Amino acid sequence: MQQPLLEMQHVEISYDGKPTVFDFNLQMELGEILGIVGESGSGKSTLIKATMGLLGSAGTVTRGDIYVKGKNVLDIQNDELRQMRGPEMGMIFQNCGSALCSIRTIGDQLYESMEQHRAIKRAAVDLLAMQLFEKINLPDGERILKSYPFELSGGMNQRVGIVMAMIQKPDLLFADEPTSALDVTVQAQVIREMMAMRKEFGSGIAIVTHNIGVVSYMADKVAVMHQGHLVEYGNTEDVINNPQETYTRKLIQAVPKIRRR
Amino acid sequence: MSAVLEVRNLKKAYQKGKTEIVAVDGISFEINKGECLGLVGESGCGKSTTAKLITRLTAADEGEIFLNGKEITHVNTKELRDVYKDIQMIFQMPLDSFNPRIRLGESVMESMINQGMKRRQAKARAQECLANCGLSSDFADRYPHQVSGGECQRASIARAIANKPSLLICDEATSALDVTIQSQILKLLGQFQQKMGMSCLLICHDLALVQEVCDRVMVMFNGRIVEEGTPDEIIMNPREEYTKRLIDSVL
Amino acid sequence: MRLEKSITVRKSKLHKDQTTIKLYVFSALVVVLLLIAVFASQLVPYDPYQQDLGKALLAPDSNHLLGTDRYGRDLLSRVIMGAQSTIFSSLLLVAIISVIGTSIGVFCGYKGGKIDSIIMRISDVFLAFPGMVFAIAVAGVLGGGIMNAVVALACISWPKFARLARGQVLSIKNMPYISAAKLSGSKPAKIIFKHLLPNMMGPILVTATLDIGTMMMELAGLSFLGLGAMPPIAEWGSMMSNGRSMLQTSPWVILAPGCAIFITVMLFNLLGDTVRDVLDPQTKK
Amino acid sequence: MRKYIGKRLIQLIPIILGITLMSFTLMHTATGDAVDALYDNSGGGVTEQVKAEKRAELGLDQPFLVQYTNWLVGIATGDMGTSYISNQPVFETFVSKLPATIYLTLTSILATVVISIPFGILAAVRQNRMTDYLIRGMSFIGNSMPGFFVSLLLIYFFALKLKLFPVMGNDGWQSICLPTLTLAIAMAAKYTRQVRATVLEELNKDYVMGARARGVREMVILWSSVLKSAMLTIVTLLALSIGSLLGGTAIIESIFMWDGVGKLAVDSIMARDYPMIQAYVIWMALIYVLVNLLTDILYHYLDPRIRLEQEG
Amino acid sequence: SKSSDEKVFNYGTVAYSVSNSNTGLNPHNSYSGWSTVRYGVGETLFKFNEKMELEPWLATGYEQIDENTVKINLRDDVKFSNGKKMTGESVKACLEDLVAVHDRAPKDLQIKSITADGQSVTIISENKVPGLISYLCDPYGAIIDMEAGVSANKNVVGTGPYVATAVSDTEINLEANANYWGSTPKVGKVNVKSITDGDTLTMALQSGEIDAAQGLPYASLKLFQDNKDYTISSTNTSRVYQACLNYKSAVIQDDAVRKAMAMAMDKNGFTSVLLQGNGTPAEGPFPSNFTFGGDKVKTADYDIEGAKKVLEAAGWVDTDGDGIREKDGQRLSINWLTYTSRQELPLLAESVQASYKQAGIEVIVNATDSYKDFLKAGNYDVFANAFVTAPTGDPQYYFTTHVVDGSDYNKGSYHNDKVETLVGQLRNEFDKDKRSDLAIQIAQQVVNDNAYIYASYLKMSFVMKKGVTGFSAHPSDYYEITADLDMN
Ligand SMILES: Nc1ncnc2c1ncn2[C@@H]1O[C@H](COP(=O)(O)OP(=O)(O)OP(=O)(O)O)[C@@H](O)[C@H]1O
Ligand SMILES: Nc1ncnc2c1ncn2[C@@H]1O[C@H](COP(=O)(O)OP(=O)(O)OP(=O)(O)O)[C@@H](O)[C@H]1O
Ligand SMILES: [Mg+2]
Ligand SMILES: [Mg+2]
Repeated sequence: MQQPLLEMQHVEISYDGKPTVFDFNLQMELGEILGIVGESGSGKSTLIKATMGLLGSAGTVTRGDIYVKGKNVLDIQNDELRQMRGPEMGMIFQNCGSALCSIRTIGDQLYESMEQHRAIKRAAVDLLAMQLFEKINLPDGERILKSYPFELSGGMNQRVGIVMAMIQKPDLLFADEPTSALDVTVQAQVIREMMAMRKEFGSGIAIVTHNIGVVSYMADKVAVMHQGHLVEYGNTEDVINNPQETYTRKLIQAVPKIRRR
Repeated sequence: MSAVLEVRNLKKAYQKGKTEIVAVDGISFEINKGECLGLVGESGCGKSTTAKLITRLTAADEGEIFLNGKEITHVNTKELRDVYKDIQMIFQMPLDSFNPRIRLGESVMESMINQGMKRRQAKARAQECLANCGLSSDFADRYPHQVSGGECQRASIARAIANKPSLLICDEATSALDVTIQSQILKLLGQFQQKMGMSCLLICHDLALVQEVCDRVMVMFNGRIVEEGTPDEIIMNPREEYTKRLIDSVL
Repeated sequence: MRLEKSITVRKSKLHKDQTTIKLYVFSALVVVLLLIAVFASQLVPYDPYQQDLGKALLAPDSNHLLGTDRYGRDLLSRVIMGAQSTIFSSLLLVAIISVIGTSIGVFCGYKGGKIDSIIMRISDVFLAFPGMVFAIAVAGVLGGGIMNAVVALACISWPKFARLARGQVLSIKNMPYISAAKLSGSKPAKIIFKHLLPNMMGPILVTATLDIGTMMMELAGLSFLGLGAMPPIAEWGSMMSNGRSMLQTSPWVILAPGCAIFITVMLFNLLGDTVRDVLDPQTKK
Repeated sequence: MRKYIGKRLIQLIPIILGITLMSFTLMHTATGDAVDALYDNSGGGVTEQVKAEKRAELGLDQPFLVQYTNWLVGIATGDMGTSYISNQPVFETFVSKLPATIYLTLTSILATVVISIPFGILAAVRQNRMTDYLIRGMSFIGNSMPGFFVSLLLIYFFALKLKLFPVMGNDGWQSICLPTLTLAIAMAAKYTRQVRATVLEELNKDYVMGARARGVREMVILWSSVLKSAMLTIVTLLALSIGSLLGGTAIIESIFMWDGVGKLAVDSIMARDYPMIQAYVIWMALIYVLVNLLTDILYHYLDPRIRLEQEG
Repeated sequence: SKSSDEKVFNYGTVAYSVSNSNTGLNPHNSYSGWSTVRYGVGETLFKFNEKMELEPWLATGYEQIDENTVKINLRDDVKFSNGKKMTGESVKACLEDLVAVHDRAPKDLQIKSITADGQSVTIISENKVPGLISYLCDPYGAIIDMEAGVSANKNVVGTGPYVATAVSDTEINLEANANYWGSTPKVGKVNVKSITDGDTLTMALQSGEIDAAQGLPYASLKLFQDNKDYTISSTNTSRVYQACLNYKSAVIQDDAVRKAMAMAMDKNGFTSVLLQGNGTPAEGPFPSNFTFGGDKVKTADYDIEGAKKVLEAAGWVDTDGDGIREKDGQRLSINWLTYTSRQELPLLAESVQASYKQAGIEVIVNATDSYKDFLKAGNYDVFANAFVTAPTGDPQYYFTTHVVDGSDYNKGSYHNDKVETLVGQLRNEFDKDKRSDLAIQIAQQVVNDNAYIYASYLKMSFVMKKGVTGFSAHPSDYYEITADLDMN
């Protein structure tokens, strides 16, 4: 029997003693793509941060357990968790620009995070990164690598963040609104690249997005969140075509549709 | 129809070492009263830079900007403050645009207090704006790092509309919002547009959204405006190669 | 499927509002210290200036809790009395230089351009100018006295804060939230006070509180130029330097004012840290 | 860059002119007479006539602007004059004292950095825990002890009791240890706190979370990102310290009989030895301008958002 | 025991420094002669004994030919350290250079001409100079070989037991002079180290880095006093701590105030407690080593009550109850100017401040090393300083610099007709006893006028490791390292 890639059991997360996410249960298999949609402020980022162990001092998982590849990430040692971050579970931030150190070049930071997990040459990292940049329509990779985050546009920073997470080929990739700052052409490329990664390496991807189009295009399963609760969970088609909850229905109705001809 | 904003031949280049990056390359356009102008284009094509140039947060290398017929390209800091009564902007990165040491409510109130409004009044108005954007009153007492990305963006919108500007520049203002909230906000902006004749420059990636709310749309590529027209014209009948690609990519 | 395990319950890291408690405690202690300084003459067990050569250099005992100095004066009384001149003059000095220096630094950093260059070069001149020459000149023109010492030190110490503040401003002033404040129509003054200063206060506050100790020493050091405290004024820095040769024979003479300085420096630093924490929302509720 | 450096070096000229004129003016108008000082020194009786002759010999009877101009002309022709007290050439005397001061400056800055950065980071990482309180406590002690007291304690324990180092003098590496430590303790006390404060500030920033999410080691985050950001403040302060250290520390120099420029400067100032004072003033101006130039360049490397060109 | 070559004597002193103007060994420059003589490199023609009486040194004696002429006979066995013989010619050359380049000597000696004849020199002076021979004992009179001249590092060739191998502003390295005319030096090498900080000096002695120290702080002396590992050699010197009263100040002009001030100074407390016994209460300007010093001059005893009465009688009363007396609306407050580079002076100031307060006099102390600026500005009532009153063993120097009209150190503008006449007589008197007599009279008058208040004489101490011998403090403060120095 294969171990699930991610398993959340009765997870409750509190900020300053105030619960924000309630009794959350979820399971993800290897190679699965999970779309997480929901109201803003419903706790999507919080769940991801909790799994990555990045809640900081304000937030705590007050109940429940989170298993990544069978390991309870809430209980393991700091360094073990660190080693998992990157190659085993990666994360694309909602706001990649500020998740980068503003006074070091992109190339430096990229190399640094690679080098922490395997012995690798700088040139090799640069090459890998440039290939990835190319794939998501970020030409002039050399300039990007030499740039500081503040010298790039919002979308460029976002893509840098995407590359930083994907370059490690993590088994489990969390993408927190990875494409909301990107124009649609790039968005399509990024999504294609993620799908390719799943195909090639069998990564599981949990993607948070407000774009129902993206969800229906790529996700196998969908989780809908509302005010800290998981209100609906199921196969993408089922949920989108046949929403059960009122909130889900509202959500799907509100999606603007492009009219072509 | 009178133009609220008129931009002529605006240019901006950034210096990076020895190479020069032309972010905005001689663009001209105007926005009429009560109009919503969409600005779409690939990431890094110069949209945010355009927004920053119009608001004079970055100095332009060349070109002129007229607000209500008055040239504002070279006005001094004092006059600029008057300009800001009319122009407001929603920043692309909401979190960074809030002072980390000031509560959200306070930040929203700032512009009103600057216009001479009483604190109590400003506070009430701030609450109202936040509520309009779907944030309950306790968010006013939170610090930027204590809210989610979407909540921060909503606070940023609340801040921008608090002063009822005649021109609002939205730099990807709704990209981090779920569609229910997004439609709520757009409805709100629509109201402003109708009631007060507010104009809007909507920088956006979501073509469907553009089609829904904009009166006119411009497509920007490599610092230039390559195509302009009503959304339906552009989407149903794109002329430029890039625009075609853009539309085809919509999922 | 894995078996359902029992649910783990973890304790929430409930942050008690420690900073506020600390703020109260340290403020209270500082107030006590200031009260001691203000009411020093009422609190002293003996006349701090009363010499009794017959009782010179007595080790601490029940009569003289901190012992006596070489003139037979009660050290406890002198340390208490010394709080006045020492704390007030160094506080005043630090207040002057940090306020003036920071203002100039912020102005230059914010404004930039020619004015910045010119003022920074002037601050270079002051920084580079040997303090001794300046102090002697002040002594020559204005005469001795603690206030003149404060003036002399203030003249040569403000550039430190100016540079520090300028560096901070340069790194903050391009943040988007400053742009946002400009867009809100805030006047430069408001931007500076509300947005720049609170975000750059950390290092400045730390430097200023640390400087209280340094300035005590510098003020004492100037007394040999005829600036600063003159005998028989009890002033901690001079008490220490006057007692230095007794370190091996009568250590209490130097330890008593030394401990007083230590306690004061520590209190003000702790208070400074706490104020910094209060200003920092990340450590607050 | 080269242009910028050139520009800054040219700015040196007005600074040196300004600062020397200022010291000249102050010393001449606000203080006593050099010849009086010269003869009063050890209590000998000299007639007014002898003094007047001496004044004429030194050119001190002329209006002070003339004196200043003469001095400037001397400098331009490479002559800094002779000391009033020792009658030795100023330039050579001054330069002969520099190596000791520079040596001590380098070692003590090094020691300061080596002590304060790890301790500051440690205190920040362990905020409000035992280690933090301990480190801060030590820094308060270091900050509240006058230099002479620290040096006496160090001499007492390390030279007298443990016999590890000599009490004073300048021969061999052992003799630099105590003066270095004395200076480093006071400075490290400050820097430790500064490092702690700035690191704390940085640790709260989002990019730290970003790096953690990529599995970067905590140590690496601290050293390569956090510290680099924190350096901005530290470099500013270090520059000031280097400046004042290169000006010599009279007290430490006389306690350890470390023959540097600090004591020379104080002696010259007390004796109103104008040529020597001017040499000292020039040296200080040089140092500060160069150190500031270096800091500004360093600023640019530490924080690329700060543009050099804006400042020139 | 070690042979003399192996013996190295390390000597730490606070007295050798640039700020004392005595660096280098060229006696013809400023005060460097003190170093020449102190460290055994040079010797003068005559010297003082323990009682400050003249004795021949490089000379064998002198004859006063007439009032303006003196003939000095030289020893025949003296060689400079370079082996050259000291002759009348070499002494003449040396003295001629002295009066040509030195700043004080020409005025002191008033030499018109010098003639050399074999092993004798004859000096003819401009005016009558009764103290000529004493002046020649001043270290500037050290005889050096002018042919060898002065080296770049300010080294000279002298006749003393030691030869300098290296001279710098902070250290002098000496080696025994193989050509020394007297007894062979017992120590092979001597290093004189300038250690200006008292505590460093103390600890250097404790750690054994130096074998002897001069100028230890009083507080440190205690550490060595009852310690069998060290010996101390002390003597009274003519360095006196004195307060010069400023007659330009209205308050000071009041005789009663000066009198009260003299009576209210606790000299005993000052010397016994504050100087920890390392000083002697002073009456007049000269200590008891001199025939004209010590208790030959009488002053009022320490008497606070008496001082109060004097002030009371003169109309100074405390009307407002603040403990300070007033008269005609004038507060009895005096400005006490002094400096800190002599450790005793601030102590004196603070001690006086307390005892005067008891008598109802307020003292505002200004202890500053830039005291010269304040002296020049003139806004002070008392200037307290330290002064070597009889560097040449003769009283005239002190009086001509301190008490006569317009003299250099008469900072307080003291004037007394009687004193003027007496000093005039002293200038022209050759007879030793009569000179002593005059000196006593003048000093007594000065003390009676309370123009100067003498607090204490400095007791100078050398502290040395046990086993160091032949190293003792001399009242003149001229002689430190001699051929007798030995280490066992
Ligand atoms: N401060 C800066 N220094 C140097 N180059 C900059 C700077 N700001 C922006 N640029 C460059 O200018 C170009 C346009 O940037 P801009 O932020 O306007 O893009 P954008 O259209 O808003 O993109 P996005 O949709 O990704 O936000 C980009 O190539 C960017 O790298
Ligand atoms: N540090 C914090 N302290 C207190 N409350 C917080 C903190 N961070 C987040 N919250 C609150 O927790 C809730 C969940 O936040 P989270 O960031 O997970 O939302 P989200 O689902 O990612 O929303 P969005 O789509 O807007 O990013 C929000 O209501 C937010 O206000
Ligand atoms: Mg989120
Ligand atoms: Mg943008």
